[in-house]
Amino acid sequence: MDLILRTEELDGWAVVKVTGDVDVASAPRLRTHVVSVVAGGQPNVVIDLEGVDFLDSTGLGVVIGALKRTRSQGGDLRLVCTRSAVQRLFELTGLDRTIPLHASAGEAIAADAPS
Amino acid sequence: MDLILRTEELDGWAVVKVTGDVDVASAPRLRTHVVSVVAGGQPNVVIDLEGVDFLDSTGLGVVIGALKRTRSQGGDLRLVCTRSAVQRLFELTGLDRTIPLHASAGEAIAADAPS
Amino acid sequence: MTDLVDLEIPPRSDHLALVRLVVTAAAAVHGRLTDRRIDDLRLAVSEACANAVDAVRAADGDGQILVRIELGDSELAVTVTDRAGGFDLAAVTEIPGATEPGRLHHERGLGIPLMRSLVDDVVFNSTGDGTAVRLAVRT
Amino acid sequence: MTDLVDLEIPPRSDHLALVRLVVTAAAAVHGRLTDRRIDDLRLAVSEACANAVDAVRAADGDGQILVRIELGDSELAVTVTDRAGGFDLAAVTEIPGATEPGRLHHERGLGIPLMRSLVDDVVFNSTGDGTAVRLAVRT
Ligand SMILES: Nc1ncnc2c1ncn2[C@@H]1O[C@H](COP(=O)(O)OP(=O)(O)O)[C@@H](O)[C@H]1O
Ligand SMILES: Nc1ncnc2c1ncn2[C@@H]1O[C@H](COP(=O)(O)OP(=O)(O)O)[C@@H](O)[C@H]1O
Repeated sequence: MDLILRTEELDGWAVVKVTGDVDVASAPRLRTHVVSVVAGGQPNVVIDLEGVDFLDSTGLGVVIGALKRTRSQGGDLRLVCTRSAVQRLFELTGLDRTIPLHASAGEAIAADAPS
Repeated sequence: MDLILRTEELDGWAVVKVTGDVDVASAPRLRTHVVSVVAGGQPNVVIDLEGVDFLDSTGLGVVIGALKRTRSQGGDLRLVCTRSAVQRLFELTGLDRTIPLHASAGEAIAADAPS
Repeated sequence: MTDLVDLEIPPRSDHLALVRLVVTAAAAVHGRLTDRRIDDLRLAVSEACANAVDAVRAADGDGQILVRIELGDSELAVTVTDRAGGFDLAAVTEIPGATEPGRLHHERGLGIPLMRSLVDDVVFNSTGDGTAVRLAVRT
Repeated sequence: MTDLVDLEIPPRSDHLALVRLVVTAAAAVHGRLTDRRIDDLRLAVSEACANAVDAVRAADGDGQILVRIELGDSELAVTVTDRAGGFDLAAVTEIPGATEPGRLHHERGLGIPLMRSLVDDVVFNSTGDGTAVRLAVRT
């Protein structure tokens, strides 16, 4: 259940593929990872949560932090998520209206920038 | 983790495919199932344990019982098992020498009858 | 009759995955909730345990955290108990609702509101000794 | 320091799968055993719990069964405790060895010999009150 993080480049975006449970124990690693991607000069980030079966409020906090960080650098954050247990958390908190969930990294990148 | 039992006919043998944990809670269902197959006039039985990740001593007892039952009806019992957690139990108890483990139902059926 | 499953873990966040497994497995034995309700309960319990771990560590305690699962006919309830000295629930600031723009400023403080939206009943019982949170899902 | 994970279950065999999950998950947290050693411990613990469930039910008891997991530096140990009145280990007939032809007559009585071959140390502590079996695997 260890968190596995793998980052790929796609059409000028960094796609961070997350596998495992994102909880209070593991979320700091995701935060550090995204921070270093943005600090490395890449403010356009997709977080791909397809390999995530569980995400808690700490994980949600990391996603909110990543959104603020990418936007403050002139970039954006997009999410890939079709797993119901994780989707549900975004819906319950209404965060899916601020950060839409996409079915694939390609779809996430192709999406219009939010107004 | 419920036990799923599915029986198919292959070259005149009944192949019982087992999925789930075979433990003291579920083994009685496997026993009943095999008993009814043999009682139904089919003494040649393959138990396919490829879908089994856990088998305890009760499960082993059911296998021993099935061997005695099929042989007493002039038939035989063959096992399919390549999963290490389950193989190990047969090795530790030495039962793999009495009831060899095969890699597939086809191989199990093609094997020579024990002397 | 209500079956009980009790679990006690050290106050460390790397044990939360174990608690989640136990909740899921106990719910499977119970067999009366849909997968979605089980996911919801699992998340609520994980949040409550994360708070308990935080509280024990902040209090410099090393007491275990107790997770009690009640497999009842009419509900599945999980109580998370710590001995971290308790807190004043009324004094905890509620974060802005989902539609409010203030939401984005909050990377923390989501736990308790989440628990309330995930399960049917949330009851906090906090004393000077510690806190018990009971999270119940009706069948 | 040795971390402790305690689990208490009702004396029912449909809870054994949960015990196995907890052993596997705790061993993952511990992180010092190979998958194969974990499988072996999981089986030994399941056998001990099955015996405890049998004993509680035979004694017409309804006491819970306690599973204590010690995550030590040099070993992972699991103790299964019941309050079923105990038994005389010396009086339990050992079944024939694997190579003996008598083996096939035994569909039961495999549990305790199995535990001994699966883990490094097996210690029974049985009193008039009940039985504790401690199963340890060295790291
Ligand atoms: N078991 C507890 N013991 C002590 N304080 C707690 C406990 N649970 C929650 N709290 C307090 O309530 C606050 C809000 O909790 P929560 O809504 O889960 O958000 P977060 O944990 O992200 O701060 C915590 O910051 C903490 O001060
Ligand atoms: N916790 C226990 N309490 C009482 N009796 C026990 C306990 N564990 C084992 N025993 C006794 O030891 C016998 C042998 O156990 P075991 O080798 O596991 O085989 P089996 O459970 O198949 O009989 C049991 O039948 C039971 O009489």
